[in-house]
Amino acid sequence: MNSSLPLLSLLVFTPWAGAAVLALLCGASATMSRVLALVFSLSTLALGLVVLRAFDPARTTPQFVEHHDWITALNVHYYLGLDGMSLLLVLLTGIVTPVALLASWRVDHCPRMFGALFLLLQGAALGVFLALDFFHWFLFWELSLVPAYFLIKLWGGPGATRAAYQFVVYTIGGSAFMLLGFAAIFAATGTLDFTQLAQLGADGTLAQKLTALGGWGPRAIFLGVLLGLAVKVPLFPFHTWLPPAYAEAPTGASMFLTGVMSKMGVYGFLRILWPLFPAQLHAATPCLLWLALGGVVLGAFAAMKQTDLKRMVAYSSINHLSYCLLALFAVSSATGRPGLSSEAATAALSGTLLQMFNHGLSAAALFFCIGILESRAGGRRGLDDFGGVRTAAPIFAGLCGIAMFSSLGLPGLNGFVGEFLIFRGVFGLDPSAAAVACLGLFATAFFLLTFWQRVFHGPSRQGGTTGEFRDVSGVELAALVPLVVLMFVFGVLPHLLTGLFNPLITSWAGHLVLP
Amino acid sequence: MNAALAFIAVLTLASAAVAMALRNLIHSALLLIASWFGLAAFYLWAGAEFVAFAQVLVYVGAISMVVLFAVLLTRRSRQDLAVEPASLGRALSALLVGATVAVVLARAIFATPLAVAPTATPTISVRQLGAQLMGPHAAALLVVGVILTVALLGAVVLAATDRADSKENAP
Amino acid sequence: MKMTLSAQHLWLIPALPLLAAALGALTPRSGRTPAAGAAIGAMVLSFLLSCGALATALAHPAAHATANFTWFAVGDGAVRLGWLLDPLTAFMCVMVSFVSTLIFIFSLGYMKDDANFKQFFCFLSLFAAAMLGILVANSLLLLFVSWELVGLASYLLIGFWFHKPEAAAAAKKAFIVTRIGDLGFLLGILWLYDSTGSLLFYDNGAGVLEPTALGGLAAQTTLCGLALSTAIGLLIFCGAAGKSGQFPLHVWLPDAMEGPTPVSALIHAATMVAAGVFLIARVYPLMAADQLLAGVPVHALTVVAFIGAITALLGALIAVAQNDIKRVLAFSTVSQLGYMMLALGVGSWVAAVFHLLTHAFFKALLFLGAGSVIHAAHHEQDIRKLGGLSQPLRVTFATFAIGMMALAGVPFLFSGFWSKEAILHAAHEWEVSHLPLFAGLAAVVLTAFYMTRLVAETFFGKARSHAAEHVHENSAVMTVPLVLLAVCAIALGFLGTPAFPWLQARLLGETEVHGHSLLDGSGLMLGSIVLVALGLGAGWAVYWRTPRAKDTSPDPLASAAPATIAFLGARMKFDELYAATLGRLNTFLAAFADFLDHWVWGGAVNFLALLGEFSGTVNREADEGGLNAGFDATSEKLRQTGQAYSHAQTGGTHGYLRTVAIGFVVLVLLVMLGGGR
Amino acid sequence: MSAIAATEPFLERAPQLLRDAATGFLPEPWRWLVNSLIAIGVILAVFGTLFAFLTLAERKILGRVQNRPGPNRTPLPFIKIKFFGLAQPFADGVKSLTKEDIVPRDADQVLHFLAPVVLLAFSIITFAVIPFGRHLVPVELDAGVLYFFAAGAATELAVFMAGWASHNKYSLLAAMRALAQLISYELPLLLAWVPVVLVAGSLSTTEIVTAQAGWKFGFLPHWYVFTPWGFAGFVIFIVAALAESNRSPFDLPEAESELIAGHLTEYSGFKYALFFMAEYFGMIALSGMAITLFLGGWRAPLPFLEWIPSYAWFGAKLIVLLLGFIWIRATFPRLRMDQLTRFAWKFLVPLALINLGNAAFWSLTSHWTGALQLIRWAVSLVLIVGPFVLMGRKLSAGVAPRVYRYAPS
Amino acid sequence: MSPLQVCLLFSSALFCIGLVGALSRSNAILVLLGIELMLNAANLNFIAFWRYSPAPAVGTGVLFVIFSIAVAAAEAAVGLALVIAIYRHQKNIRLQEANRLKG
Repeated sequence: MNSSLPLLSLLVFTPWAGAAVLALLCGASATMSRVLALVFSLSTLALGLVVLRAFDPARTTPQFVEHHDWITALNVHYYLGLDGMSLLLVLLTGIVTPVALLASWRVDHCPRMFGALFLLLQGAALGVFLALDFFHWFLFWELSLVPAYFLIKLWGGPGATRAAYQFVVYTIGGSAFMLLGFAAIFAATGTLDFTQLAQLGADGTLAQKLTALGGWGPRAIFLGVLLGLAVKVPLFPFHTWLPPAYAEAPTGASMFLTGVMSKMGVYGFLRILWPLFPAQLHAATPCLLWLALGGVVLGAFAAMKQTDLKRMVAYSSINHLSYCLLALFAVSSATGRPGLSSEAATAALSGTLLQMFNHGLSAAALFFCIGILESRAGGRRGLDDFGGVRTAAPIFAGLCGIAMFSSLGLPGLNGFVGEFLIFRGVFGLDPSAAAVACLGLFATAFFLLTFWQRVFHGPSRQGGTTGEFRDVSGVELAALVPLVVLMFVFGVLPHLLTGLFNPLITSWAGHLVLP
Repeated sequence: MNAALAFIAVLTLASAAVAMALRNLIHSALLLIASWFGLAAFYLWAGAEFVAFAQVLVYVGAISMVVLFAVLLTRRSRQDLAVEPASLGRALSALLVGATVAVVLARAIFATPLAVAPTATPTISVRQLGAQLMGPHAAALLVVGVILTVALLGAVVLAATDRADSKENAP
Repeated sequence: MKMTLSAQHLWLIPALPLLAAALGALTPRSGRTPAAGAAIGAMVLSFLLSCGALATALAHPAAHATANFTWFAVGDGAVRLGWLLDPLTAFMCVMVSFVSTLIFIFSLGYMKDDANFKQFFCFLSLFAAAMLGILVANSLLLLFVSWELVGLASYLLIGFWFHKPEAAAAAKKAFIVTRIGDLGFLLGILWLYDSTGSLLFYDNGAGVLEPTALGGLAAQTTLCGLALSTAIGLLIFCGAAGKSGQFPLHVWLPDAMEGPTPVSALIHAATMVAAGVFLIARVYPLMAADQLLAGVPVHALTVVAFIGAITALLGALIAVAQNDIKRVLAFSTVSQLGYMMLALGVGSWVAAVFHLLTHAFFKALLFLGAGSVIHAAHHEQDIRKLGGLSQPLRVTFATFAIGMMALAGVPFLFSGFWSKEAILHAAHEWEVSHLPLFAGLAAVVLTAFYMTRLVAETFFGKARSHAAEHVHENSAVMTVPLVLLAVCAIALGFLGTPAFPWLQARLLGETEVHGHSLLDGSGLMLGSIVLVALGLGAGWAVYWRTPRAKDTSPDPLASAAPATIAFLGARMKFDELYAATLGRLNTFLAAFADFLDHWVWGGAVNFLALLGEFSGTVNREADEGGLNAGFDATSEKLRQTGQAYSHAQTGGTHGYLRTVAIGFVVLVLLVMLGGGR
Repeated sequence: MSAIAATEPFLERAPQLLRDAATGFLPEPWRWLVNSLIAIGVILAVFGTLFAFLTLAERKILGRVQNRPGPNRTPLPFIKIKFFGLAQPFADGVKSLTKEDIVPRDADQVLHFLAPVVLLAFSIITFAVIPFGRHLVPVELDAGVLYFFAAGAATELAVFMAGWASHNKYSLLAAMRALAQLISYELPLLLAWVPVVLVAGSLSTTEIVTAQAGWKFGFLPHWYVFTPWGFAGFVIFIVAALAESNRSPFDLPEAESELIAGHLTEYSGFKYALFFMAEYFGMIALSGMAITLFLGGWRAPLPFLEWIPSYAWFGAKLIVLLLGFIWIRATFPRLRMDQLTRFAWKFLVPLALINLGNAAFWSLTSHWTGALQLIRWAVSLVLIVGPFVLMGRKLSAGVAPRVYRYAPS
Repeated sequence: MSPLQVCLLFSSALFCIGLVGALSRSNAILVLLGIELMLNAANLNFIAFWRYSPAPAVGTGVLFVIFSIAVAAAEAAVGLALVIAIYRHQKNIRLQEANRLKG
């Protein structure tokens, strides 16, 4: 690398340093702590852009590698590295976090701790995206839960405590199985290094070594890791923690949860499960494919039934993330099939990555919009609590509309490209799945338009609210406008993103043969 | 040269000893300052110019002030300053311990073959010192800076009164 | 000056209105003049550019000039888009931009009192830009992108008066219903993409509309024995049916009347509904690829023809029983679109495009005329409450009458006659079945009848409401576009008479025009003239001769056959049917998904949690009762020992200091005596 | 002292030539001794005289400022001509010498005696490192600046001794105040000159003066006062110097209206005169240091004025600064104790620290030229003006401009 | 007796004076001052060894003393602040009475 700075460590630990600063500045005023948190959260974007400048998309191996011995007795290394996928998610984190903090500008209850926890969360998420050794990957993975828990519990709505408990217990429960699985892997192979393990997974030695643990070894371990990741994404039907958690969390936390944390699970699928267990995943895909389809279709239909706007968007998140998994499972199921269309596979995988990024933007924006609605209506966010908002707040309505249409996959906005590629890939690999998933597209359009119609159109439904409904303030604009602009940019110029990971995807698609 | 050293040593030791024996606190403190001056003189004699000035600046300029302040702040009347003599037992035991240490030290010094040829007074320029400080000893310098800051804060916290209603800006 | 525009620069045509839309979106609410000016200026420029494109296309009518480029790379492949210039594109562009320009100008007058005037022009520009994008696309993907944007713009415009719940609902309905068609379209695109690896129409032999790909598609057999090209074609037709309001998906079109009238004009004439017909015309080679195959269950075009025929008849029937001036026109559009689809299905895509062009002008004329009436009559749309408007609204009446005659197919002078004749002629020559022809002929009678009814009720008799009594002719901003459109509605027909089928020839890529005598197939023409006369006569007899006296007096037809008319008036209860089936299914699925979440999965999780809690309780009891006792005793001992040792701590500084000094001495002595070196 | 090139103008070399003429015949160690004694003598004589006339100048100027004549009656000895009261200092001197020396009964006799002596001694030894002219440095020390301030630090002790020894509550209070004030202002004083050392790269006074040689654009001298950080440092230095020398508006230890005469209450006669003298010497020494550090030392302000000998320039600058001190005394009201410490800790110290960073930036960017030079100036200015404005606002928060009810505004 | 030994004796004498003072006096300030003296004695040793070291140009002894002086300043500040705190609590600064921390 041309820079000797440990850029990746800086990326991960600058937010934590910020959190420490905020935690120690007992006397800081509310505004100052907000500004400080914002500045520290922006560091990720700044460093991410620095990394982007030096990043070489043509290389498929991790770049900016920091590899140091850590616990030699356990063969644990401090190993950070970044490839196109990680970079994409780092940039996403860099965009979403400051926006989420801006969205939380009105948090009046101890904004200092709020900012500190948020930065802690951000650093943990970045750690997950950059760590290449299971040991600290898992540390980051679990550490991200702690601040999220407190954010939901302390700043959340009336049912926050229960939602936070459910969220944490459920996720930790899943992670426990994953940890067990990795303990077994470590026992079998003696390494926790993702790249080495992926190597072993690709040539089948991993499965052989695991078989030594017993005939059920590979399968049980695979299921354990799968469970940990599936809960986090979440994969249908492990999603029940998600709607209450997203709905009860404060707006900024919801934005981060859906924008970044849900990507951690998909990232885990792509980084860990798929490379390490290609054969097992392939064997499991018939079932998993249906689960993903269930997420796509039932998630969307369940969203239709919700009257709480936040729960509605939460379900739409399930729907959108299930597309990612659908694409991955379709690719895995087609692995080794003769006459496999590598174009379809690359399209599906590219679509997955794009969808992760784009969903981060649009879902965060939607949550923010609903947060604004909620704050204006004094905490109410029912589908029937509003009406005619567009008359009172045209700018807000316009921005929210763009976010909504982006989520709905309107061409010209970012959501379309990813979904199109996913559908294109899945259709090439498994046409019936794509056909069924179309139902999800329809339902998404249906409930989003219903939301829009009930809330923004029609006469004012809530006595007097519309008259007082303020249009977006400066801070809110500052949070929304960047997101909206990015939606347009990445909708029209997707190669800005695909250019980062094209060679990576190509190399992935090149390994689509079973050992 | 050795005469100068002897002069300095006698002066320093005498003022220190008297300072430790006097009953008047203020006099003790002032005599100690004199002995610090003596030390500075010794440093000058040894060629460590910078250290000598630093010694004066820090001990005479700062520490003595703090000491005098402390003395003034911790008395209730003028008579308080004349501290009661040390109890005989403690004084004796102190002298005993001191003498033992002195004997042991002297014994050690004489027992050690320190065959050093008398050389000319060495010099070390401030520039050299600075290079050393910012070069190999930069870390130590930073640590000392931190220590000083922490000590400053700590001293303020310790000495500050707890009174919350102290109004700074009385009209 | 020779104006030409090559394919490379074709993108300018949609880009200009798009720019105007962007500008409009960014100007503040008070910027009415700049927004409208930008929109109209961009549209005029687009029109001029389209004329240039037409000139280029006519110079080489057989060529498909393309300009392809890579949008973005995926893996080692790429998603490619492109622009296409051929006579079809060029004619459509000229038509769309011209009609749009006139509608924009009309809107200046129609919308001048609206608070969201600026927004209206912004949306209009977006609408036109998206439509032009459909026209110039050389890629099914780009077409789809523009297609969806048309959907968005129509959504925004239909719901423009969003404070009215009906408008909001209509907008949503339009979007959802077309979206259903679009899903089929999307699947068709995906299938096509997957099987050919490209979405470009023409790409130097590698495009999907070129023989290599078509041969491959037609040769493969897929579900139910269909040829692959048939399956893909039918899926694409789903999209077209949704946008063009074909039979099962036509329900949104009449509701779209909730938007401002210029929007209706734009949707029904130039932009949205034309897109479907254009799409089928564009992918016609694909649709027709299975024509030569034998032994397949069905040909794609056959489906299109029957759907078109059903729609034509259905629309005409329903239009008879409508009382809202705009609804009548809306159902007439449904019917006319059916005609076009029919034409496509029976193999004469040229006739379809001809009818599309002529229909665009006279339907725009009719809608704008209706708009003029509505605007003059203080937003009264019910024809039963109008009447007697021919005197105060002379210009409107005259132009509206021209439009009506063009739509009804009054012979020789009006463009509608010639294009409809071409369609009927093609249907007559279709070998598969003559049912579409009969449906078309029936629709001819009905069209003439309900249009006569419309004109008679609106313009003749007495004014039947307070609103209709005080009307004044509208300003020139609104009447001049009417006059221009009326001229076109007459003149355009002469481009495609059987005697001189210039337009048809150019569309087919021929430079020579082979006319034939009007007497060829004159029997059919004669028959249709008679049918038109029949319809006009019936209308005259029922509505014109004895004008309606009061707005509440019963309709003559309704009194004759009340059940039928009521059924037709309720649009054959399609909405109710859908609500009872699909809507209910939808609701059920939503409830089912929610139930699963709430009770099945959530219940399972809660059960596990309870289990965990119970075992925790058991564990605690065991710990406290049994295990802790021994530990407590040990800790107590430890504490006592610690207390004993703590007495060494005197708290006196001197003591500590002394200990240190003594320790020091001991250490030094140890070193010295122990011979430490 | 370095060898002097014969090419230099005569006036520049004159002091050395004179001294060499007087002592040239002595053998080496003696010669050094005598030379040193001569230097001491000259310094005492020159600054003693300066002190004398400075007191007069102060009284006259204060008088004029307060619209009264000031001393104007003292005739010159023997000829009885009243010449602006020019002989007043001598009269004062004679008076203080002949006055009875009163020592309070309860006083700490030794300390009471030692205090003025120590004060004066330390005031005088600070002169040792100030370069009065191109070749006029009494002692060239490697760590000259440090020496200066080390010696200056000891004066605080003397003030304390005086206050303590007098056995008088006013004196003791004054001593406490003096200590607090001196400790508070020692810090900004030191921090103010650290940037200079940083940029010049030396603690030696002569080298600092050397580093300020040259002119920009041919007329703007390279004095540190003409840089943003230098100007700020200079101002901080002068303010702190005012406080260090107990001068108005920081003259709390001898605030007449509150503490009689502070630590001088129990002093009279010659000891009082010694105190007085030491204070003025301290002021002169600090001014001399300020000149050396910030005002280019003995350097001429403009190139074509270089023919005027260096010591004359030094003297001129010194007098200007001293008159400035007097002017300040005549102008500003006295601060309150809490304001005094607050000003030091909450304003001067942070500002001086920021200024240190500013100087670091300055020396790091010394290679910037052209347009970058402008940026360097701009950044440096912002770095010091910004904190100044912000902290100043904080300091004066809640203090509205005073409105005089009966005065026309 | 070499000059270095003289210096060392000087330093140990100073150290012992400090020690005796610190041990015998009950006034906390004086105890502190005694400790300062001991510290100074150590400094003195450093300088003495540096003075007679074969390579004085490295200046390790001097540097050490500089650091030591800095630490001494910190120690004095904190120590005296402690003394004042003690005074505030028990109204005198006799060390033998400040023994509340005893076990």
